[in-house]
Amino acid sequence: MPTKNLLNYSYYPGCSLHASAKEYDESTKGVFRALRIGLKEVPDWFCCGATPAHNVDELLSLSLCAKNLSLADNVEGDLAVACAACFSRLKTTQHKLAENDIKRKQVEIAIDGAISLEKPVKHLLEILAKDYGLDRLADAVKKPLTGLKVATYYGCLLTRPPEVPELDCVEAPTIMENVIAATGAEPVAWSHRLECCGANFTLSRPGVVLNLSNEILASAKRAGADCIMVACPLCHGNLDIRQREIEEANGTRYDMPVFYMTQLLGLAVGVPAGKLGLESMIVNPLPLLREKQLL
Amino acid sequence: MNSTAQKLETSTPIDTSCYADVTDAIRKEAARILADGTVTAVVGYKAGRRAGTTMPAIVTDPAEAGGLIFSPACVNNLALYLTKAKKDVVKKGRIAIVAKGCDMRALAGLMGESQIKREEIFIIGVVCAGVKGSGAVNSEPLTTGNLARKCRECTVRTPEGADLVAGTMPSLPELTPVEALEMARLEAMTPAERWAFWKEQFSRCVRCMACRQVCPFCYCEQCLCDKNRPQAVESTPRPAGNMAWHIVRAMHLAGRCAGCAECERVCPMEIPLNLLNRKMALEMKELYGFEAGLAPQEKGPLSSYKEDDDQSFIK
Amino acid sequence: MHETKEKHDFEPKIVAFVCTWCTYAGADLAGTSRLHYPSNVRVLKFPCTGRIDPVFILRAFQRGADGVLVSGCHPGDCHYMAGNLHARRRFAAFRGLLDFVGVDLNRLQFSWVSAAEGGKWVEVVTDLTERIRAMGPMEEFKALETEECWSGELNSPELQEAYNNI
Amino acid sequence: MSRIGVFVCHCGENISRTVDVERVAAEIGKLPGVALATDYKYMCSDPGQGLLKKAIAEHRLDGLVVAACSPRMHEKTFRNAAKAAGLNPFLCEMANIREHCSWVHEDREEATAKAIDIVRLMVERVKKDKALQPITVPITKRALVIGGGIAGIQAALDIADCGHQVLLVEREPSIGGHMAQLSETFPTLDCSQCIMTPKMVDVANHPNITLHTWSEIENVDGYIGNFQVTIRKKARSVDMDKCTGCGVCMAKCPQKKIKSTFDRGLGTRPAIYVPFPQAVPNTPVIDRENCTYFKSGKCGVCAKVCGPGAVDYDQQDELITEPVGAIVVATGFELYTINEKPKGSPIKGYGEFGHGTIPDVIDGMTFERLASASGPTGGKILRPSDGREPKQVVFVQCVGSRAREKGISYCSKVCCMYTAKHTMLYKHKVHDGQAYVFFMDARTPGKSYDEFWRRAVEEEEAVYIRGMVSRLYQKGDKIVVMGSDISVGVQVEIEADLVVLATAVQPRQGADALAQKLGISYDTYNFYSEAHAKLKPVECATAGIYLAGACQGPKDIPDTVSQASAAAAKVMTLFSRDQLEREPIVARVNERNCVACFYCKKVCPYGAVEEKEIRDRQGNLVRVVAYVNPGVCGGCGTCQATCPSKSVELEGYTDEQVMAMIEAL
Amino acid sequence: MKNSKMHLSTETMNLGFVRKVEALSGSSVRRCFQCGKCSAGCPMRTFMEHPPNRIVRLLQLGQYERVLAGRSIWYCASCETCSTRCPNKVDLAAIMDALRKLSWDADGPSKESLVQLANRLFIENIKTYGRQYEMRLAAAFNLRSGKLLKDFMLGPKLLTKGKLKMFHQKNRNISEIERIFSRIEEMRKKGEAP
Repeated sequence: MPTKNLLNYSYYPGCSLHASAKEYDESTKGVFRALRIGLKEVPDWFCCGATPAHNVDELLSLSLCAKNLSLADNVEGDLAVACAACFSRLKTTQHKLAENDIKRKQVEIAIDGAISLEKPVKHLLEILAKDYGLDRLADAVKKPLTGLKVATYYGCLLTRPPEVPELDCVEAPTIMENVIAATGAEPVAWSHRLECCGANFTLSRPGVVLNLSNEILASAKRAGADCIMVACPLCHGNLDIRQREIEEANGTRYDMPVFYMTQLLGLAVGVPAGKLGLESMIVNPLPLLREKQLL
Repeated sequence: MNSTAQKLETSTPIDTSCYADVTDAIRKEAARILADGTVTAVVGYKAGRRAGTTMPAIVTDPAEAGGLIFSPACVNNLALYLTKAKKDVVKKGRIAIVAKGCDMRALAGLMGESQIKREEIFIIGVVCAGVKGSGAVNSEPLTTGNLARKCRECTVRTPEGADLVAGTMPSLPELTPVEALEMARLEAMTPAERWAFWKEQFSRCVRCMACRQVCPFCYCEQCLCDKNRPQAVESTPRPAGNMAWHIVRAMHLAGRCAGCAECERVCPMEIPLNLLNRKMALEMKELYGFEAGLAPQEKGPLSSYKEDDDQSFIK
Repeated sequence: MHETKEKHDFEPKIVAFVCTWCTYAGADLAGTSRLHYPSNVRVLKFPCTGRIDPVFILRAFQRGADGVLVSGCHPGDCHYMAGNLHARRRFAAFRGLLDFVGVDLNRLQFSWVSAAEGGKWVEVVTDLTERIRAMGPMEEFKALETEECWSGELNSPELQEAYNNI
Repeated sequence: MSRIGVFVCHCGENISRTVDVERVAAEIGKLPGVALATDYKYMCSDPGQGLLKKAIAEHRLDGLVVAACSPRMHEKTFRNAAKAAGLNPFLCEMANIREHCSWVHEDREEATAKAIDIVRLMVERVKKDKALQPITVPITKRALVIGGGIAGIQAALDIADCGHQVLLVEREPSIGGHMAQLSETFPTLDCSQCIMTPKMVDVANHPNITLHTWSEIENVDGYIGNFQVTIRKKARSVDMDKCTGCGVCMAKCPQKKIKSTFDRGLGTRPAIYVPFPQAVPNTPVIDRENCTYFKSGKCGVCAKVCGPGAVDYDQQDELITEPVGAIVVATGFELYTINEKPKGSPIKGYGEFGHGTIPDVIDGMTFERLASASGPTGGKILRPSDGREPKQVVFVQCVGSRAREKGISYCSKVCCMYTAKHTMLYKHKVHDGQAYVFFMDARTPGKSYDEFWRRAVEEEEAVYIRGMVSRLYQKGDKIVVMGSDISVGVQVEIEADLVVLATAVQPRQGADALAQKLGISYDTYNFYSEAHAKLKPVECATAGIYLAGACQGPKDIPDTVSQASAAAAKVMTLFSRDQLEREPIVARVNERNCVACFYCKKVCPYGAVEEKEIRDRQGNLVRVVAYVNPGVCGGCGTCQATCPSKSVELEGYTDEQVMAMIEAL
Repeated sequence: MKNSKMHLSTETMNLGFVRKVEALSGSSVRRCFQCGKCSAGCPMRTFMEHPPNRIVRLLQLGQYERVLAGRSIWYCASCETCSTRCPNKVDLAAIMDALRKLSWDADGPSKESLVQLANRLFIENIKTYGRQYEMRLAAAFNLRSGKLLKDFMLGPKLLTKGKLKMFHQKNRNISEIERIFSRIEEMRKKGEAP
């Protein structure tokens, strides 16, 4: 294939992907390589400020994101973002600064430079479903995930507020289902795919997380899902890392592997299992994958 | 203005040998249709009193048809004789008219405005390699140097829709589109510069009204600009009234003017009036895909509308 | 609560040509809703934007208007079915002409304001007034009014010679 | 020199609070041609008008300017006063210093200066005013009623009972509208069909009513007293004269599984059908989209079984043109759906309620069909999904209404009452069931309305929860309702068997298109606009067209019926005269100057311009000029703006009048 | 205070505070007509003493002490369910941000020190390292909150999974970050930024 057909993106992994979500980073790179999509990490990016920053200091949050956006300008291609929280912050920053001249001026002073809002910021889902295309994605599948029932979990930030991410319908999105269906897996219909997992309370108020995430796990189980698929390291942290705690606190047992979207995609498009960081998952997915003959 | 622009170009002679054939054909046809009663009069050109000039002629006797000519000096748009100069023409019957391509456009426009009926006229179309511009010496042959400005960008050298077309077109040398260049120069200016340009031009206007007199479309019995109850446009030649007069005139001709540029030719103060008309024609074409005078049309661009017309300028 | 009024060096004269069914009614609604806008505008009522002759706009500028607003019904809402649609073409052409003779089109605003859009009327009038205020007075036509004779040189050699020959 | 009288009104304090009216009068008094300038507290009051009349006589005034409110408000009042005092009414003008000045400006100095300007312009205009004589036009005493719901039926019956001919046009195969779909009506709980069907039969039997069902308005020309209406009679595929209404065709039609729109998709009907058994006329229509014969050319069963041979597959749409003098628009409403938003619509869907994908989440009208004795379940409340009787029913009010973010900010007016009614109907039918209602406010202003709602709460034990619902989702065979009770301040979760949404009342799709054909105005939601919110609530701004029912805004049945009768009364008032006086604001041609380019004819929206031949005494054609038929001219003035020589002038808005104002700027 | 009588007068209704909230959040407070849909869908409602709709109601009445006194605003998860579903487009999530900022700036009477502490540490971490290092963040939190043994069992597990980095490099852009912080501080000192 001529190289001009190849897609190329600049890449903002976000803090978690270099730490607790390193398997997300690893599998993302694997999938993109397999699909021949270029991914070049923005050098020296820093934290977007996540929820804590905008929670108490909007200007700081906007400034950090604006600075990252201007760093991203040095790398060719639309900006690919893996973490739903980073994606939400970067998009919100673009939206707010485009709309509000006062805030724009303040941020300009804070980062001591011009603000650039032109570069499209895209979540991996958008890249795979829209830029790359579902048909091409289906064609690229080497090992269909037939028989795997997946509960697709959007969490709260991927589609909200409606005017910002412009990713999909805010209340009835289908993009995750479409992507996973392209691999031959079966997305289940379930009720809690847009509920909040407790996200940033994981440190300060883990009790909250145990409560909210429990409902999500229960709903997925009720719907007959084999596993949950997420596109956000915070959701993953709460659903996977804290799953045992949740089970203990609620006296129940889920044993529900929680995959990053790219881990499942990686399996389907032929990324070697060893390069998907499956061993990093707290809830061991291997029994499930063996049972479904996906390994 | 015209002369300086023309000096830019080295003069190359233009082949006008066909004009003899054209003259011949006009004379024969005029004699025939007058003799057999097809028409009661022929409006054409005859030689002027000074050598190398021509003047409009109305011929009613087949014997006089031999006096009709066609030459690079036949600048007038004779369509005028079918509207307000009509009183010079015999009242009854069908009338024949000698028309260059550019004159044909005016005829088509007048038909669309119910001023003439196609069946009431007989059109002797003539092919035209161009006519002389203002400032040309009478004795000179037609060259790329003294060619009229409008002829440099002519697209209707062979008229269409005439009852008869006389002559065959010779090949022409490359011509500089002087007026188009001037348009581009003006469009590139800032509004303030354009204002200064037109202010200077219109300040020269003496309100002789020759532009109105010669225009085939200015056939109103009572011109809006001559009215005094109310007086919409000041009638004395002061800068304010001049500006208003030329704006109103261009507006009234928008979508109608066929581009014969007679107004510019007769202007004693050499105001480039056709630029205004040309601008309006361009607007009509860009906005509504309309070109005046290609064929008689029931409605013009400013007497019709479409639901989805451009309204990007409306808040 | 009254806001303190800002004083400006220049208060433009704005003339609005409006249709009676939509924009005039919309301006009435702004009144009944007690909305506020700058007092610079003078409203001239017409049955329809179709009645508004470009000559009026020209004359308004000549009579000292610094900005002109022409406003009527949205397409499809015309009380006379299509008057506004004819007006739309007429004014599109007229804008082109004014631009070509060098009038700054920022001084000439067209808008659709329906009988229900009191708020939009306020917005349109306020925006236009503020814009014109920032632009300053419309000097072009006023300057023409005061000029009496042609601006050509009076002491040209040709004239001098003609004078000497008298 | 003119002798103009100027009267500056205080309008109580409405004007004088911000405008120094005395100064306005004093300044205007200095203008040449002003014979009198004075101010008064209330010009529109009887003494105010008396002042004006007296001044006309005393000062021999030949022009008047009343500086007061908008001419849209009181121009008629003062022109009538002038007329009464012997002055031609068209020499009286209003200067709007209230809506356009005192109400919109705060600075007294600025407002006063502007008021002086406004009055000055008007004084200059009046100087150029000419006395005009009204135009009389004949009236066709025949009315058109558009829409055969309760509003249209009531208006048609009232007009017809008065002895005038009525054309009633209905888009559906039967008249009846939404009211025919309702089960029982609030606040009396009488059966809707029982009170509706007799009226429908009256319409069918009335000698003065011509009924056109399965028909739509194609085009409307003309003006008050003289409309020409083109009606498209859609091909029914059944000959109405031959059909006896025996119903055999419907019984034999092999295609029976088409969802019934009348039953909100709960029941089915054949391809040849009447919407409901009591339909008027009782003549079926073939749904060509679903008919096997029209789809494949095979079948033809209905034609074979029809005794009188009424089935006619070759029938074509038919256009008929009818003259009428007045039009009543009664096109009604439709309910908002929570589905995804239609393209180009400002309305957003309710994704949080499942976008209409949860089968047991229904709207109020669907509940009416469930509760109706003639409905698809025979009046039993059964869930659409599995036909089980729901024991926990949750009603949610204000779905779409009062939600500017969803595109509708108004209150739909009827939902509070019908939801209360639904809880009662439900309780009457399912004794062991429980109804819950999520609501924001109970809006029950109406005779016996609040009592009705209280009965639902106190006697029928409906649980009303003040608070809205955030989300609905299916959980097994239940629907989880996530709501809140703001009185207690807690979240409420109910696992319901059935959820009924009180969705917003909206104008009909295509209401704007019809308005454009009629030349009437409509608001941002496409509800038709009345000429005056308080004083002309049934008239359109376009003369001769009147409004009835929910096409103007959400309304319940009593309000609709009242308005329909009011519209009928307006029509009868119009028809009580043989001729109608029209304002002489029409275009006239100056034949001397007309050069017959006919640009006026090309642009006239009314086709009012004709070509007129001028002949000499011998009958020889001298010239042709334009002529404007004053009866047809609508008075827009587009001709004048287009005429190159200004040979056509719009009376009342002549160039002289306009220029006088511009010169005075 | 929670149940004490509310004396309403122009003096007791602090509308200046409300305007500040409106300016910071870019959302109207007046628009809310108390339908309660925000509270109905709020995942954190059970942890708050005031439901979200009451926060807006109290703001409408200018009762800022009552709003800031509770822990409600600190228990908002910023999931934006309320803003997304509000029929009146009241951006409650943004209003919550604004309230937290105002409370934070005033070193306010918050009853929720743990969330504040986590936020503070998080931001400090950015200032120091440019990026988040969860191990360090968690350790610091446990140290400062006195919950030394919190998540004691999780740590080693995560370490073996390679999820917690013990060592890390400083971001090369770190000086730039520090400058962003100091510029913002400077603007605030001059009163040019909120």
